[in-house]
Amino acid sequence: MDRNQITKWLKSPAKMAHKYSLHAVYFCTGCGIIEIPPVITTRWDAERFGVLPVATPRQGNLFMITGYVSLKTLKAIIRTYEQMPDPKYTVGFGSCPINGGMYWDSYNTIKHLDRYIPVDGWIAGCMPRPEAVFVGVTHLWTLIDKGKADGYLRYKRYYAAYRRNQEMLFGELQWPPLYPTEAEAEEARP
Amino acid sequence: MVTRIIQLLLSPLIALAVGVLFLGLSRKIIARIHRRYGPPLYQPVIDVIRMMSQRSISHGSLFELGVVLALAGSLVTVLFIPLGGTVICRQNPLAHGVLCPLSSSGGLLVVMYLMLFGPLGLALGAGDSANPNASIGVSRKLLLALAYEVPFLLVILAVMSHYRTISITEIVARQQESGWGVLSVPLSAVAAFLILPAMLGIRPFDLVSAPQEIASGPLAEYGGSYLALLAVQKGVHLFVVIALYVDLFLGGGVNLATFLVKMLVVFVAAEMIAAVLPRIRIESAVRFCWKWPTALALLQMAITVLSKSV
Amino acid sequence: MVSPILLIAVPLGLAFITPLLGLARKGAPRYVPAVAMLFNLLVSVSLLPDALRAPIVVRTAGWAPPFSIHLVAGPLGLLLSSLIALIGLLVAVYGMDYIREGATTRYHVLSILILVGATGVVLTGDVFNLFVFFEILCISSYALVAYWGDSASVEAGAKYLIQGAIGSSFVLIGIGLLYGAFGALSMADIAANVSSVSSFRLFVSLAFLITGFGVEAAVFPLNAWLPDAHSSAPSSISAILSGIAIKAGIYAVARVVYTIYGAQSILPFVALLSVATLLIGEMCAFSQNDIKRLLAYSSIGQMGLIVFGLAMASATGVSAALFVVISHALAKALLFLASGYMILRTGSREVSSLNGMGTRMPLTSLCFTVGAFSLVGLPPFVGFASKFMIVRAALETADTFFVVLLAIALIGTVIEGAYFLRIVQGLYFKPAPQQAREETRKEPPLSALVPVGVLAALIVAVGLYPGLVERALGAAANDLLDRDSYVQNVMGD
Amino acid sequence: MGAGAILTVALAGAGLSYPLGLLSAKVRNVFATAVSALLVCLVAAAYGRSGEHVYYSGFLGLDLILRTDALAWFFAITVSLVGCLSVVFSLRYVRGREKVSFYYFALLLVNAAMLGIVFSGDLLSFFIFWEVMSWAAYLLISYNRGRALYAGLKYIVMSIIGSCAMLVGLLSLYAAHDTLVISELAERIGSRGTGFLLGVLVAFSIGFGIKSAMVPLHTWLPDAHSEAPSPFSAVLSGILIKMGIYGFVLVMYALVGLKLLLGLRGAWVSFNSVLCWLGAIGILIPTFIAVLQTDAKRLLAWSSIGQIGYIILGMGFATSLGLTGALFHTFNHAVFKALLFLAVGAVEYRTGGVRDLNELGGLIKRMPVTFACALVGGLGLIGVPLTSGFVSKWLIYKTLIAEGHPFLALAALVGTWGAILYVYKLLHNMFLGQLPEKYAHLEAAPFTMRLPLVVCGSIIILFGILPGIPLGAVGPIVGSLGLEPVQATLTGFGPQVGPLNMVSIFAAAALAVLAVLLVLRASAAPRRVAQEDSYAAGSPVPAGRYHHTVRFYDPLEGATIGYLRDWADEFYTRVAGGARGGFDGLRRIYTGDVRNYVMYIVCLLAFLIFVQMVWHIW
Amino acid sequence: MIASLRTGLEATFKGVEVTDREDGMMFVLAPGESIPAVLRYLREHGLDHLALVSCVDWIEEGELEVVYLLTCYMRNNTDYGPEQRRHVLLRTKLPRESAELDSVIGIFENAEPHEREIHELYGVHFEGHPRLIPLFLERGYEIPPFRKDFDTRQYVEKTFGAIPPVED
Repeated sequence: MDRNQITKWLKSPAKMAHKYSLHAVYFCTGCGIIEIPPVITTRWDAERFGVLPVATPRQGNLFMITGYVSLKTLKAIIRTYEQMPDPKYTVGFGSCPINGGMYWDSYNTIKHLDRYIPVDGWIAGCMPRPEAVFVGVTHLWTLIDKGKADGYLRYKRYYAAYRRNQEMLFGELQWPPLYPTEAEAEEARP
Repeated sequence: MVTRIIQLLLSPLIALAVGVLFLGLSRKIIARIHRRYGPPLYQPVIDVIRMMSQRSISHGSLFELGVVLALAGSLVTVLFIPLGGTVICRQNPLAHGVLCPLSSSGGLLVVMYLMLFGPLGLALGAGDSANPNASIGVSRKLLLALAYEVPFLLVILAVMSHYRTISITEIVARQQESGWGVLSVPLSAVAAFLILPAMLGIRPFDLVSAPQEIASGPLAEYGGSYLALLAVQKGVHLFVVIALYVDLFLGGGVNLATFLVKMLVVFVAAEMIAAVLPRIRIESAVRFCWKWPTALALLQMAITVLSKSV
Repeated sequence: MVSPILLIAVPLGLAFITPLLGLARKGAPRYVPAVAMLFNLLVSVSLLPDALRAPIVVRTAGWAPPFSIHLVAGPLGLLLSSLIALIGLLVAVYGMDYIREGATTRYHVLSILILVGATGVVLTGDVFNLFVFFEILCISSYALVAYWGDSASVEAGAKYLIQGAIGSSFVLIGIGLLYGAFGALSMADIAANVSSVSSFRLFVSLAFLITGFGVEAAVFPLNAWLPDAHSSAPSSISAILSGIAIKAGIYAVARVVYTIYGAQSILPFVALLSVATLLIGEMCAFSQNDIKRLLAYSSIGQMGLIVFGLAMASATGVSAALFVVISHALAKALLFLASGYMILRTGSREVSSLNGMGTRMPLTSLCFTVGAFSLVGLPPFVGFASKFMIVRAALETADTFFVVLLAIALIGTVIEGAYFLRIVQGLYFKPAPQQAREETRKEPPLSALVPVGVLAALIVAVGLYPGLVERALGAAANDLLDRDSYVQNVMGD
Repeated sequence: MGAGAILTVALAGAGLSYPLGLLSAKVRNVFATAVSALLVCLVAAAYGRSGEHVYYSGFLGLDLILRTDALAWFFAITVSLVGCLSVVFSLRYVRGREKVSFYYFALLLVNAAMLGIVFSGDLLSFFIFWEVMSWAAYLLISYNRGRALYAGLKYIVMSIIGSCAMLVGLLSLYAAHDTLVISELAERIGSRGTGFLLGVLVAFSIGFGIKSAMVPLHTWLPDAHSEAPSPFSAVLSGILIKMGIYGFVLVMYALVGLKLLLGLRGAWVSFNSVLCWLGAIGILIPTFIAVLQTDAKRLLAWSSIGQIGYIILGMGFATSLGLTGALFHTFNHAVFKALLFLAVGAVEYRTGGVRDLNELGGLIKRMPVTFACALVGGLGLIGVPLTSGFVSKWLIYKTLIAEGHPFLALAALVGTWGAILYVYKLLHNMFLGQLPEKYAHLEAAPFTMRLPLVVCGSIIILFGILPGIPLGAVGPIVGSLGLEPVQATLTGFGPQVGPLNMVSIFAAAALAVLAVLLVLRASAAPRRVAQEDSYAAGSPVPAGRYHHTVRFYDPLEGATIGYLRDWADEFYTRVAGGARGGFDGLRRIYTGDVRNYVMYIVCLLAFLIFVQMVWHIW
Repeated sequence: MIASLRTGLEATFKGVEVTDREDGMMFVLAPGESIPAVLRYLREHGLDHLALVSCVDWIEEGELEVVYLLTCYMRNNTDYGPEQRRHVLLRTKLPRESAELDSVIGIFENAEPHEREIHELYGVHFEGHPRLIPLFLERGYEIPPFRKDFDTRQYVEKTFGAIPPVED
């Protein structure tokens, strides 16, 4: 918690600001939502670390996916992720987004979240307790510090692969690609 | 001439700083009332820096112009409000520790008109964002504005006819000589305090940017640097309204320091009430604003007009 | 200097020759009324200037004293006779092609007789002659109302006959009482010594005369015959009836009240009656959907306005009333003539059948609009000038009774504005009814367009330059009001 | 180039336009535009000229006089300007419709009649041109067929009632002073006591009130404006209403004069205060009704009634500040309302007659210039600083507060906020939000339609920043009406009138906008996004109407629970219905049975004799 | 009410087996074609609430069994005693390959989502159903997932296994 070190602020204000003002857009799927209220209210109070729930993805920079991801929810998650402004971080809660968890053999849930959208951090646990969430947040701080929380850059660099995976799962998507694919990039460039 | 330019630049900056500080203070007060620590006072500054570094989206030139219009309007309004103007301010507005740059070149009427730039700019910008949540938010904002304008105008007219002038510096000076506005036009002061949350857009009346119902209303599509500017605008608007309240009813500040203390008192009082009240619906907000505050303001107006004419 | 007696003698002569001409050449009778009226117009217009200086009195000694016809061609008489001649001429030209089937010669003879009757009423100075010419007028109009011969027109004619007959008998009783009291029949003679005898019996004769002539003058309770008569008569005849016949009735009442009895004091009562006529005429016209009945009711309304003008007993009031006489005659004749061919073309008298006429018969509809605007009293037309004069006269009397009546009268004009302008809207802005027959496409023949056009041109001309008729109106008003000069002129020589 | 020349050009232009139209449409269009443009130049050239000359002596025994002075010039320039703009606008608007030469004839005739009213020196020619204007407007209102017929009939009936009242007033003046020339009347007016004067003023006020849609007499306006063709509704609510205001000013100040006007004081209510209270009510109720309208032109019509309330309020106070404010607001409102109606007309032209605010949306993407001008017009209507509306409203507020009428000031200020609501509703529902599929390929408004919009917009901004120019024209008027004119510098008002410096506000605003823009440019450039990429809780934007316009201010209806209705209109329609029923009842007396008719005749005779026996009337 | 029902059913419909259970539940087995008629009959006789429609996959017999559970609303019946509280279970057996039934939306509107669900997850086609579009599932399946012969693990391996991780 190096929030009050002025030198760090002067050196890299953007990074520090991103660390201590994580406005969270969270997707309450499955059992995840039960853990969020204690995190943001009086008992554990995430606001003291600058974590604040916000209404629309346009305003946030942290994207919490709490619980198993069914196919219908994945569409909404991809849509919301693409609507968030650029430096954005994603955190997967619980074991289901990691490898499918106890729904490992279910036909309706996806197994590896990071094959469809980039994920910066995972918080293991079949619904992690608020303390685990805070550990995750502090770990995210260190990732941001070290510049490793670059999910949005990976999404941009490997967008074709991500898009291909999404279309393999859903067939034709109802919204245009976020970044122009190579073909469009060529004829746009000259 | 140089001091004049410094003053012209100083008051908007003070408004910015104090406004943003008040935003942080409000979050701290709400947290303390919830018996939790809450973010540090400078949390809004961090939020603004973070948002400025994000790359937002835009729906069109009016979408951007709306934000600019809103913030510019609020900043210009600050110039016309004397901050800490004393009796000296009338003779020598450039005296030390005193800040009333343009308040002599346009009275209360101009301030009231300039105060409509904020909501109008945001309304136009949100309208262009082609999101129904924004349109619903804007229609609520304008309706709420219509609701609180009736008592607010009554209050201002009562003050104007009480002091027989439309320039704020005159009112402030008169109050410093013969007692605060709260004592001479008490009912108007109470009525104004009743509609203060509506004008500030805080809890009982924050139905305009209600995150749960309409995805933060007009701000639904705003992100990144626009959201930062709008947060700053909310702070400056906060500052303007409370400064106006202090100038009209609490006799303005002998100098800048006392002025800011009075503003702090008013703000903390309003915030305390806001922290514990639930959000009310737009119909009942309109009906509330046209019932109690208007009745009080009308009563006070009648008293002032009768006492003046007799 | 040709004598006024020709105004009556020549048309009468021509009227009797027409059947013979009819035997000689089949088409001849169509032109006789036009010739007669043209002659009348020329004569009366030529006599008008010197009549303005002093009324021309003609004494035809041929008959025994009580029945000696002596004409008093004063400015009022000649003005009205020239108006009658003008309207008669235009209607005669219109009637040439309009009246095709039925006994056309009979139609032409009777139309001349109506016009002669009217001219006679206007010019005569003798009470009994007044009755004789009045009878000629009424009887020929009974016949012409029933001209088409279908059940509705015959029934209307019969009703008109009954009421007219009662009216004429009242007039006869009145004249009898007068003759009993004074032993003389010349108006001037009676007027000279009426003041000596003012008994109740004299008032009874006045009442009889007023009611008798009132039937023809379409005053409120007596005008029940007018809507049926005007709507079932052929359009050219309704033009004559509205334009001239009613005016002759009103002239007779005016002459009786003003010159013979000098009964200025009953005028307020007459004013009340006139405003009642105005209101009832306009109100009944409002929800009519038969165009000719609507025009008939509106004539009743305008008559109310004229009588209201006369009832003011002031020079400006009477000249304003005469101005309304002229403007109403022109406008109402125009409306009847124009709607005549529209009805002929579409086959139905419904107001809705007039919709969309603006595109199919543009010139006629334009003239119709000019007539309607003039009747409502909109500026560049003659109706405005007359309405202006009426209001000015009423306000100049500075008598609150007349100002209140004026306010009520203006309400009548508002109602009139409502229904006339609704029809004008229908003409131009409503689609034509589906089953409008194809041949309604073409304009009426030249013989109809010329009179309608002339009338419209007159309305606009007199509207823009009222000075033309103003001098004549002033003299006519004095002629009516100034009893002593009338008596002195007639008795003098 | 006196008034006579201007009038002959105007009337000749109107007269010739119809025959030329029969020859060829092109010639007529060019001719109409040329005439209107020539009129504007002629009127402009007549600035500062004053004088009277008889143009027709002996009409019904009276001399008809044309007079040019500052007041006449000020209204004439408004009339000719808005008239010219509407003619230019209608070149494309009415192309292809039937009866087009009739449309130009009637439009030019209305403009000519209004110029006639303004330049007439005596009340008779004033009345004649007034009536010509009424029936020409009636013909134009019913031009659109269908519901327009009802609107036209309602308009003409109320105008006739108004003109009857005026005729009575005018002629009672003539009966009292046997002259109708305004200058002569002004001297002799006082001779007949205040009761007579009050009666004449009330008669005139009924006529002018109906024409200027003052509140109790306004019911024809919403129908007439929404049914008339758009260029004509611009003329209708831009300048035709202002003739009522011109009439008020002429009669109250030029004819009756200040001293007598203030003398008309009852126990504690005077003619002026009644007028002001009517004006104040005229601001509140129509503005709130306008907020709830869903048809664009009906909304603008109600807003016109509201703004007329401002003008009457300003004019009611016989102070120089109030009168200057009222006259300046008359000019401003003519320009705003013309601009807004023409903008709605342009949208209506492009979308094929759609005016319902619930169906439009997102047109800013297709018609940006129209939106920009409509925005400027809307801001002017609200009275936002840096637009001319602000200066005129500021003057009116200053009088209200200086005269110590807080409740009237409240009505005016709340009216401004009501204006914000309905202007925003108009702009939002038509131009902002999602662009519906069917308007995706809408082209912008044609040039001849955009030109008037841009001209009006630039006038608003120019006179907003430099109010000195129009106030220079208003000054001599106030002077000629017996009040000392307001000292206005080029950029605002001196200290004694109340410190207002538009250029300082403009500079401050420009500085602030610049600063904010710099901050914005410093941050990362935004990513322009299509309208489909909008937040919809994770799901893609639904193809249909993802757009909130229907029942835009619904809670206001809830809060006012249906009190916001046009009570006057309901009352008048009930009266008219009752009258129509009465007329049908009356027709029963003509029973069709001849026996009754004979009985009527005999009854009259008996009645006559009875009256004589009882009252001896002769 | 239930006793009289039993005799009534057997009388009006042939090929209908009615068995009473001791816990008060009545089983009615009816052929597929007569289902709408039976439901209408039951509805007229007081059972006006279709609680649920579900399906059982008897893979051994090669049949799909569609089950309709009917009870009655308390508010519609004045004398709501123990007699009314009993339930009726209407069952039909359909061949697994071509499971085909008539839609009962005409009788009970609330059956619409149930039928869509059974169609989606068991592959039973409901004739006359206005909108047989997918209700829960995002993707198409050859074998409807709730059928016993649907091998989830093999399906998961085939669909999700095929999705390559992004980095390589």
